[in-house]
Amino acid sequence: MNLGYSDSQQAFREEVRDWLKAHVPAQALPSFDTEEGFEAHRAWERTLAEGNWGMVTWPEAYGGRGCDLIEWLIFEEEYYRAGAPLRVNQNGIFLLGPTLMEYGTEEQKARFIPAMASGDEIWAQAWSEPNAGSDMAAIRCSATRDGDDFVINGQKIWSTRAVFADWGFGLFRTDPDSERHHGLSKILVPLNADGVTVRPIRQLNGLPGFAEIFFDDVRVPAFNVLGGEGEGWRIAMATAGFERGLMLRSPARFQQAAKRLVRLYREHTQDLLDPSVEDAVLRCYMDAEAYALSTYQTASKLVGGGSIGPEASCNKIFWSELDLLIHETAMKLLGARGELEPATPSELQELGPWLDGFLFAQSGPIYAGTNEIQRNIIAERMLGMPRK
Amino acid sequence: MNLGYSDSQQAFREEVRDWLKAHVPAQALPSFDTEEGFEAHRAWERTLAEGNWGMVTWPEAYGGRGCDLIEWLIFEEEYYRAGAPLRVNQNGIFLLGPTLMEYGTEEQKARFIPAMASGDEIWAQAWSEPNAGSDMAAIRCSATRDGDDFVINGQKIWSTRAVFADWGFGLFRTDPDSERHHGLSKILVPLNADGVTVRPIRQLNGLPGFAEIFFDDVRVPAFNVLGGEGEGWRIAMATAGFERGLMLRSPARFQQAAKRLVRLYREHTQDLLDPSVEDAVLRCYMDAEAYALSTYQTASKLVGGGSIGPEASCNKIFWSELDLLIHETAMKLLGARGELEPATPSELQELGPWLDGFLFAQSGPIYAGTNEIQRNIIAERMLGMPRK
Amino acid sequence: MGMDFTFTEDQLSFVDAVRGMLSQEVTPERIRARWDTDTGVDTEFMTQVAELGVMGMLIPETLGGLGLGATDFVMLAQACGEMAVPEPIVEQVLVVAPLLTDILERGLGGDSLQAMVDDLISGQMTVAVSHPINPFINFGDRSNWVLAGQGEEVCLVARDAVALASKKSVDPSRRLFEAELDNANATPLASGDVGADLWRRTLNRGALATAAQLVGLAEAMVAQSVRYTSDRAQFGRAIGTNQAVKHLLADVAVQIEYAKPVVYRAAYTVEVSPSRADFAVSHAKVAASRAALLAARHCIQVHGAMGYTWECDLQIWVKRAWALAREWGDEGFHKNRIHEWLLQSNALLGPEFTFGRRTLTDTVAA
Amino acid sequence: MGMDFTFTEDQLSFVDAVRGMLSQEVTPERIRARWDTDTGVDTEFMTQVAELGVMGMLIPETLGGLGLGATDFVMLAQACGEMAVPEPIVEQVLVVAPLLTDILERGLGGDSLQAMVDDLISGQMTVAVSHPINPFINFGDRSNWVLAGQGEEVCLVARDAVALASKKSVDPSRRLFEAELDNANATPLASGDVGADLWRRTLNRGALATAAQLVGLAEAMVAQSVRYTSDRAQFGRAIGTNQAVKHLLADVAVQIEYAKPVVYRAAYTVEVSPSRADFAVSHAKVAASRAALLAARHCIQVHGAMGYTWECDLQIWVKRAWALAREWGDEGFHKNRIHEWLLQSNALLGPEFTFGRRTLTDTVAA
Repeated sequence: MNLGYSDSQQAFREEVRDWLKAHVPAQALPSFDTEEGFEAHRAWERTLAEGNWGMVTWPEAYGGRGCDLIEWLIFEEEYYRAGAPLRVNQNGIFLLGPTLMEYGTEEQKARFIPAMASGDEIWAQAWSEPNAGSDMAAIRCSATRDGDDFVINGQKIWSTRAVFADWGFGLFRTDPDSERHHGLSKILVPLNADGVTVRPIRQLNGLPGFAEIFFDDVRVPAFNVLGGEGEGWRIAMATAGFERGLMLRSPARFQQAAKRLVRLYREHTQDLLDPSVEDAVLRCYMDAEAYALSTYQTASKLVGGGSIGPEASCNKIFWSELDLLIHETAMKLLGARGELEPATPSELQELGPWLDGFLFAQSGPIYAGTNEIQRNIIAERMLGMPRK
Repeated sequence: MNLGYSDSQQAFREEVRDWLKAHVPAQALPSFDTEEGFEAHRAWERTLAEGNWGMVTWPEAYGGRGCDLIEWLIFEEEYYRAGAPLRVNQNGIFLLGPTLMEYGTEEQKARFIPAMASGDEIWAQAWSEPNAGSDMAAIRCSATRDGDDFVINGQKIWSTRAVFADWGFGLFRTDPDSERHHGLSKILVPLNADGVTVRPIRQLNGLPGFAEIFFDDVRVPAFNVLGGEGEGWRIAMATAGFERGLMLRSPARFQQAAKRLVRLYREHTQDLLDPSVEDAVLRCYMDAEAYALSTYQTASKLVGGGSIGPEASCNKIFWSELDLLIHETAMKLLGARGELEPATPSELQELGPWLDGFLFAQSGPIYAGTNEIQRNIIAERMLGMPRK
Repeated sequence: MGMDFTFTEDQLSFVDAVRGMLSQEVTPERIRARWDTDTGVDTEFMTQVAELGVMGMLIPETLGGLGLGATDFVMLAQACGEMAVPEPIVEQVLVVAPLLTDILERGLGGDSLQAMVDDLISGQMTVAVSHPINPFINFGDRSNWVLAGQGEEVCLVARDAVALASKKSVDPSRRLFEAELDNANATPLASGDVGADLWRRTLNRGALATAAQLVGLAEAMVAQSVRYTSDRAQFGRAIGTNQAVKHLLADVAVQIEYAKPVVYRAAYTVEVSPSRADFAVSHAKVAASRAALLAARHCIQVHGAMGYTWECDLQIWVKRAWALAREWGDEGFHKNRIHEWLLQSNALLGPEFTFGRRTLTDTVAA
Repeated sequence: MGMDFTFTEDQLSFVDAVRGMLSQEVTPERIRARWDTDTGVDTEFMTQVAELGVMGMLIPETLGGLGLGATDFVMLAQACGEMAVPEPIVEQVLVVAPLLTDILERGLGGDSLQAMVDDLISGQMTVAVSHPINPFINFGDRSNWVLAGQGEEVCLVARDAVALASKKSVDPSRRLFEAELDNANATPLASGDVGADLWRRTLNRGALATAAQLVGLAEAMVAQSVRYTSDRAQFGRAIGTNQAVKHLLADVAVQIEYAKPVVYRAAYTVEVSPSRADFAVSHAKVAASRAALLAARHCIQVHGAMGYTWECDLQIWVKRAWALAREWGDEGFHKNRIHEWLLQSNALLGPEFTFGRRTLTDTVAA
């Protein structure tokens, strides 16, 4: 056990910090759930790619730096510390990219990875369907073989980024006689293809953070099937584990929010506060750090060649409840002014991005498998309790 | 709506207060889960009965005062305010007594009620069985008709007071071919009868607060069947409602504990307290009062001839969680000295009865239907959610 | 007359009648329609409500009202929360009207105030109250007059003498304005102890107004969630059959059930002894906020992704709850009032003081 | 060497070996048997543990020990919690031995202390520590010497000069004594900054000792509850099939999972930079207490009435958790240390300070 950074890790941190200091936009970008904001974030992805900072864990051949997970954590710490923009291409670089590298053919990699890395093609995910929310295996969207093509029909929902993105990926039923998790394939679909209709879904904040996608005889080449026909479920499961969670939910994000919460608390200690606030502030700071410690522990295990056990399923519940508590506590600190949507720079200065974060935090215990489902998984797979 | 007491209600309160002031033992009695304490509590029941304060809601003919529920609440407020002893005969006077008055024959009433009221016969309950905890209908203990008698065989468990009590009552299967809640009868059994073996069960505090009762060809006259053969379930359900809960869990009990908690808090505000403590103290005081308000509301409805809806099922969860919070908070206030079992008067003076109350509070969310079962009932019967 | 914690038949049937009207007139569709209007207010609807006699309920008969009390109105306030009524009916009836009445009864205001009372009874929102505890005035642009002031100062100000800056609330049904007063043009009505007392009573009525609505909001959220989870299937059966889903909603039901009598006790106390209402009102605000905020969270949760969308009507109730929990004193303010009271060495604690707080001669000993 | 948050193979296999021995030797039956003895201690068992080399693990080789650190021992402390070992092994190894070492290394004690070290290594509990934060000494009657003192004073006192009053703990495995010192017979060892530093390090080691055991206790309670609810049937099926039961235990599992790395970080900090360990240790104590107290509550709950009985072995773990959560600083003490630190205007907050807290030159700006 060595809980200190090596000289080269330190040097890496300083390199990241210096680069971000020079490149992070001084003004916060507009939300990427607006057209303007989406393009601004795409431009930021290009800037990152130009510095080879787009995805530091990727091999150098794809514009990465071949970093290990510890370096990834350091990168993220600096990224959040610098207040750099959210990653509009997270579906691509965190979710699809690693899958492509593992299961894609050389031709597929050559076709998709460079454009993904450069931000030229931004990806939406298309997992859920109207009747397959937490029950992913209930997929009904079909992709029927027709010569060298597949013809897609059906509907996806809750597709993040789909409103403005260029491409989407998801699971489709390529074997019409199959049931549940058999007969599914992972297919990549251009969202400007004939027969694709994207209907935005507005979130609680009024912006279209996700969409429904309707497929009406959408024709894609068989080239777009990833990892082989009928292999969709296996591929999805293989890449649904810890690393995906880690990429999407860096501890640094929560630690940075907890730090802002402590500062907000310091500014308000003279107010008539709800007496539960002090306790919540302490808890948030501690839990954010606990999440980081746990992540470093797991990352160390993986870097050392180990693998992750079923205890990783605790992760989702912990960060999503932490994120809620951080934002609920901030809202308590803001008191009666907390209901205000900051519209001017001075309001944003006074109120911070807390309301928006509070709204977003509501979705944490829901997406990627509700926390109720997660508790079942922990009880059954980690603790070994009886299913039925 | 009139949230004030009438002159006669006031006068009643003062009468109760005066009598209690003159009669409540200066020294706390030993626990009624010891032999010595049991007899001391029996003596207290006799004292109450002599003043006609044993059960003020009972008719005067049975030594009561014919009080309505509002007066009952006033009585209880004064009772807890005076720090009077716990009711060792609560199974009798709160649970069995009202059932006897409603379903008993005149002969049964004459036989059992006076001895119950005087404290000469203290009652144990015998509901649960080893494989029928929260699932009351799974009863297997049998009572087989044999001439003018029933012959009882089987086992009961979690029988409160059974270690020292004189009589027990419970449900027994009188129809051997019946299932679930059919074919059950409510039968009264003397615990000194041949074939009865009482095996004490010690609680967390080491004292035998309940017992197993083994019945081995125990013969009781058919006279001891209450409300008719096969009517057991119906009778049990009819008397399992609000009034029973009210009798057993007077709001005054929690209000008095919350008051002591506030005082304990005042004594410790200079300490390095867990910051959640202040919030918990406020919550305890408010919730105890909310429980009282809700009870007065329901009592008013009943006194006015109304009936209670399914919302009464919220009651159990609310008081049991409140009782836990009160005692957990007190234990936090006591800090490192809280683990001490007070053994001397000066330790009791310093630490109060909090540890014992904390241990007892652990059972609140479990007995009389676990809080998990209660939440199912609320969801299904009060909110109307689907069962399966 | 002895203790009686029930509503009268008259009270119950009046609520039923108004509630029926509200459920017809204030649908989610019409609430959303208001969002797209400049004013956010449906004036025809306000007239309808006025015609039922609601607006002047708490105004004394001598001033043209019905002369009823807060206990007559509290369930109606709850119903306004249940229907998520955007117009500030509850505030007009329970806050503005009694403040005007207080001023008139103390001889501090003249004919112009009586005219405002008349307008209010007819459903016009001529007067707004800008209490020091609230940073914003909801629908402040609708009024010709503002009752405002700092500290112990209570003034009447014409709208023209107030600079109103529009602010966007998370709840699109609300139209917030930050007011900057031109003190030179304000007519002082009261100050010192009198002013402080006016503001204190007003704060308690405001907090009661939000508490009652919060209970109604919570009830409506649970009802919608029960419907949604009974219909929506996942893994081959209604999601409402899951124990986890049931227990999330049962927990809210328990909080609501025990917030209601607390709110009713607060209404009674505001009506009968307004000068001793601080504890009862703060308790009500805390209990109702807790229930409504838990409802918001758990009901979003059981709606799954749907609960996170603009399209789902649940957001109407959820956002109102978030806003009202902070208005007229947030949890911090109200918990601190209770804390202050509980820490007094002569506070009358214990079961015998649930009502009235001074019921026996020897109470202080205890 | 770069960041590495894993234990070595050596550390893991040593823990496995000792853990195996403990699970053989410290069964619930044998723990209950100790309750009926005068001393509460199984001296043969202590000798066995000593023979494995456990007792002197943290004592420098120059003083006759193995010269290992807190990270080498922390999982063993956790295992002692898991097995609910009644003897104060963890405290002897992690608190008493390092304090003796601190004193000897500073040249504050002489041959008599070296003799105490030798006894400790052999499994004799010759020395007890009476730290100002603890009102009681567990097994205080076993020792010939007590390291005690108030404020910044650290003294060595012979048992004869200490009046020990026996106190009854809720946990029958514990044998508490309240100590009254005869100051005339106390040998002062340190005072001022040196004494304060000795007590502070000792407090941190004590809190770490309880935190590690609390995690083990919590794990054991969950494991017992999983077994019980998988076997026990109600309504025709195992009660562990109920979502509500599953979720009660899953919630505990999450807290345990995120307490563990916090406790290991605290062990590392105590080993590597004991003078900067306050935050890490207090965090560990709070996180471990939270997990263990939640475990106690939820595990009693899923055991139903059985969980409330003397007969059920669960009580052994539950009561230990209640006791250890308060020893060496309760939640109030440790949360207040964290609060004090967070409120400093120059506290180094943020993700880059998770480890070491001073990793870059320009950190204070942030």
